[in-house]
Amino acid sequence: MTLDELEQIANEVQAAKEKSPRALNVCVAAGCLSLHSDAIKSALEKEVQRTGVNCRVAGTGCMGLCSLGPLVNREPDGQLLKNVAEADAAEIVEKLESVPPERLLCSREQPFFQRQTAVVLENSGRINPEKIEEYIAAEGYQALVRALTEMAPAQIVQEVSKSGLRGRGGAGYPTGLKWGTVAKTIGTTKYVICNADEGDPGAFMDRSVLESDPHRVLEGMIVAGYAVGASQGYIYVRAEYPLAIKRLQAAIRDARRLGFLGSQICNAKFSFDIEIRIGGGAFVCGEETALIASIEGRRGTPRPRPPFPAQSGLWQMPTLINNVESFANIPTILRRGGEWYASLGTKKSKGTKVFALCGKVRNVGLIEVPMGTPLRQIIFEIGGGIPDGHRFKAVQTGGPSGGCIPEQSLDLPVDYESLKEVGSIMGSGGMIVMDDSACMVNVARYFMEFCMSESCGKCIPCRAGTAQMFELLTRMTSGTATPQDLELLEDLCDMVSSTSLCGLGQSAPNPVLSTLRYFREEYTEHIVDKHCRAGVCECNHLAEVSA
Amino acid sequence: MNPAPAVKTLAIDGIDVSASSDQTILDAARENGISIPTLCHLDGLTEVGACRMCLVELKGSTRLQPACVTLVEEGMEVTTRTPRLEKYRRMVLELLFAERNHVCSVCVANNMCELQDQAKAHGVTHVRFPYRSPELPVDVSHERFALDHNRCILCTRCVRVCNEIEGAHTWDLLGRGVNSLLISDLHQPWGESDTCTSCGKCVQVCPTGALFDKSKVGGKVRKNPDFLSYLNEMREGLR
Amino acid sequence: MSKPTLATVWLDGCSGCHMSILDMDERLVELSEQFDLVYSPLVDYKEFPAHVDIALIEGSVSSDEDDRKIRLVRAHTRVLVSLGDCAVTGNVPAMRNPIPVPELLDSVYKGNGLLQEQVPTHCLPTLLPRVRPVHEVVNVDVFVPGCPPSADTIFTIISELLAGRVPDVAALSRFGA
Amino acid sequence: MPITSKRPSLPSSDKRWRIVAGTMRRHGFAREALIETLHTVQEYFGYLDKPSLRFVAASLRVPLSQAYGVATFYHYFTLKPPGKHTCLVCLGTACYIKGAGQLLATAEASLNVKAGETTLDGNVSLVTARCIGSCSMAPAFIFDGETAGNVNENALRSKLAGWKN
Repeated sequence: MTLDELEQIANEVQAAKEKSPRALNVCVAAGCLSLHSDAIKSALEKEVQRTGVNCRVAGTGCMGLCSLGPLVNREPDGQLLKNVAEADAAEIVEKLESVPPERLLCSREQPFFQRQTAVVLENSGRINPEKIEEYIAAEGYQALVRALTEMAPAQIVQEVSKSGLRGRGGAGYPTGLKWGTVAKTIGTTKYVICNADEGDPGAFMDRSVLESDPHRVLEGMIVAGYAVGASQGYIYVRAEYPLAIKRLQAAIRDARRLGFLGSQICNAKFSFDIEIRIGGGAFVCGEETALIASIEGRRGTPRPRPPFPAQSGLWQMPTLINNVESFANIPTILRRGGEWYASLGTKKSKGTKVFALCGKVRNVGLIEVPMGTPLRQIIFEIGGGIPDGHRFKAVQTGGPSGGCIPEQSLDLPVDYESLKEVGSIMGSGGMIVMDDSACMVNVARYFMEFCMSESCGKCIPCRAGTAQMFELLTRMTSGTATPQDLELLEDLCDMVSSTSLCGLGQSAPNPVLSTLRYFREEYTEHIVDKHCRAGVCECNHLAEVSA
Repeated sequence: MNPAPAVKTLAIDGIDVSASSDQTILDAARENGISIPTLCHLDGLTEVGACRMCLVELKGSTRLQPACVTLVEEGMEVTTRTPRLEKYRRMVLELLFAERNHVCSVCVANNMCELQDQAKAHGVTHVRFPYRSPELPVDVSHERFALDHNRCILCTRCVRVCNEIEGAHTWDLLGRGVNSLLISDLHQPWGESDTCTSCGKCVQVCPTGALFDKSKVGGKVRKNPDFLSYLNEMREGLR
Repeated sequence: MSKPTLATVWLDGCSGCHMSILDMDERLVELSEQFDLVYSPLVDYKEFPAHVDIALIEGSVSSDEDDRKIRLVRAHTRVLVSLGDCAVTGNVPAMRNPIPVPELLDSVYKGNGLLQEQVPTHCLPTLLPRVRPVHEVVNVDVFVPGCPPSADTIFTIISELLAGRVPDVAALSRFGA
Repeated sequence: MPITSKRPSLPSSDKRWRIVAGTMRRHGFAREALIETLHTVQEYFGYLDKPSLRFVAASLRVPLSQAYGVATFYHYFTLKPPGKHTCLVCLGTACYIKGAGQLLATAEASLNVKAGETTLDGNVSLVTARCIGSCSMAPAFIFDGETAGNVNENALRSKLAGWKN
């Protein structure tokens, strides 16, 4: 494959579009699909066939504003239709040339769309994820061909370093540095692993990227393989994401067909292939050494680091592990240059970040904003604020390893450092908004239950410590806790975070610590007054009985 | 051939010691008569770094490191006993006592138990955490040995010795987290195991009364995990 | 000045710790000159006094009666000592904890070929759902593990406490010892 | 012990075993194919039972206890046959704060089972998931493989009632 051949494919796609400029693109990513958008797609297809109008009907990936789904994007005018039902098909097709019905019209002029900057999501909802040609028409695989034909591996690493990209899995380790280490480490075989075991509850960014634009991830991985000298790649996907797996399988097949995977890719002395490994539902496998154990067919228990996977990873070979979003950034970084990417974001956190905005917020969906965007803007402008007359209480980022951020910290620019400062973490990008109907002790208990049942059980602090913390939190929500229990809980938070073997245990106390930091009075109320102000916990019932 | 390991000098608890670069902090400390507490570690088995008893402080690092898997480095300054480390070690022990039913007074390993010894050594006179009191089975189906899950601390010494030394891999763990359980083969009674060779190594390495020899109950017989070092020396001598 | 007062309390335990107290033999005589024994299963006082300096507690908290008693004792005691594994850990009495109380009573009082199979309901303290060590119910000042703690240990503990010092228990005893 | 290269024969003439063997062959009967193979067994048989674990372990030369350990480590695998229908409740954070806990209680009460169990008549299995990534549609359920978003008490009750024999 050469750049000319890529251009030819792109031109063909373009020509076909020009011949039939009208199109209805139905979102068939998980969100809309759960509202049966596939049936809407077939209804539209039938209607087009029946009326004989010249209009393409296609399935695309996520368009972002999931709470107004199912969404349909109309070409060529780019009108967005919301809350589409099967029954709307006739009217939509009938009014293809005119203004769509008012009730279906979803303005793109609202802050939800205006405040976003798409890099990772640039193709999401715009191309058919099952057609490699459409990805190519959107400048896809250009970066790979350029890299293989015009750049030395070291140059690629340099470009990635220049971009300032940091690991999007949550820890924020500089991606260029990681690539450089693996590139320099000597090994007979090297591996590239894409961590698509998106385990944080309340996070669906990676799922959406895989479902909406799978080739972007493959391209990023192949480039990485070339840059670090690896010949085999693995994508470790959750079994809970069947659609993402299906789309990845199709994408890998198509990439092989066009010669982006296989031997002597683009006539370069570089061979690379990618296999999918399906996870088994273990959150701890998001930890890189546990993930490696799982790919090796074993129980997904982490091992002490060092040695880091960059030195000794899969089958003791140098291994590069990045998450989906990190790889998805690579094609654009190479196409537009590391400097361009570094111009987005803040001093220490460059580029953009995809967030899954959900919970008690008006606009639920997938968003991408430059690093440094204030939380307030994300929640109240893009998210449209809190619905049903409730008041904002906290926003949870970073999943079970993160924390709850209160109102007073909302003007915080979102980046790795400032989130850490307020006791949370960037995490993979889940952002769950909570209103005054949420009890923070109950939320802490929820996350502790999660960590307890996801603990692999290898090290004692995490295995037994999370179980004890869960018990203490249960005493609080059920109204049987004493002030000493709070002391014990704080002692355990310190001990478990300082002594656990891997990130799961080390960060398991975070939801407790952050809620204690900002909502301590709620803990006291549960313990002393046996009162839950949100009215969620059992302790209220207990107080009534004894009153 | 690997290149010969280099010699490193470091300080452990203020004492200057030298060690070869392939040695862990634990090796170096023990060679120099500095004791670091351990539970999951056993000379002759691969390290898992799981019990966290051997965590030490390294100058210049905020994160504590397990001495059993951390290799020595030139100029390292290691501290093995600080109030913070001692506090954490006591808590590890408390967590273990609260996790399952360690009723020392009626345990076959009473006074011959590493967990009990550690509790005494670290001044654990009581457990502040609520006892979980799980209901756990006792497997006495093997003709010579028995497994009491109530006393198991999931250190996996038995799993490792069975796999790495005996080569039978009869033992492994079922489930995960606090619900993990030691199992033989397909979670079947030990006596019905297809793979157990009845060698008894697992019993010898078990630090508590979880695995024991039925004929020696109440007989005040100490276990002998040191046979492993002997086996290894023999093996290396043959090489 | 009057002598310090000492009490010993027997909750759910086998009385082995009290036997160990008696095991001090002649030292007990010598020691008893330094305190007044104001409450104990070994003596015949019915009421727990208003002010006790040192109370040694044997046994775990297993019934509503134990619970009531230990709270009373705590309220009137300056230094409360958990004596022995039952008080400190729950020990043997706590081995019933995985079993729900109704099941437990049924297995004891029914199906054993008894002439009159019935779970007693009168005059007996009600079992708590879970047996708990003393410090889970009230604050404990000194913990003395051991099953039972040896006479030597008890002698040292009492002597130290009478001398106004906090004994180094870890050096003396251990769980199960 | 002599190392035998002979692999065990298929447990029965059931064609699904050939598919299972196919997965193992594709991975060269390597030990690391264990999880992939267990996925295939579960996909075609619905669950993992001891004979299938024994067969897979012997074919891949994985110790029995290791195979069992792996099968029980990952929540996705089940060792019990599933019911005719499956009701999966997502307990992700977004679903939880929108009342998934309550809905789970409703499902437990109306099916008279606990999460992770199957009704006595084998009709419905009630399972939970950590997060199915449908947070935008919280609370989300998966009924027999089909994702349902914005589920409320009534929708849940009528769905479960529709499954009654």
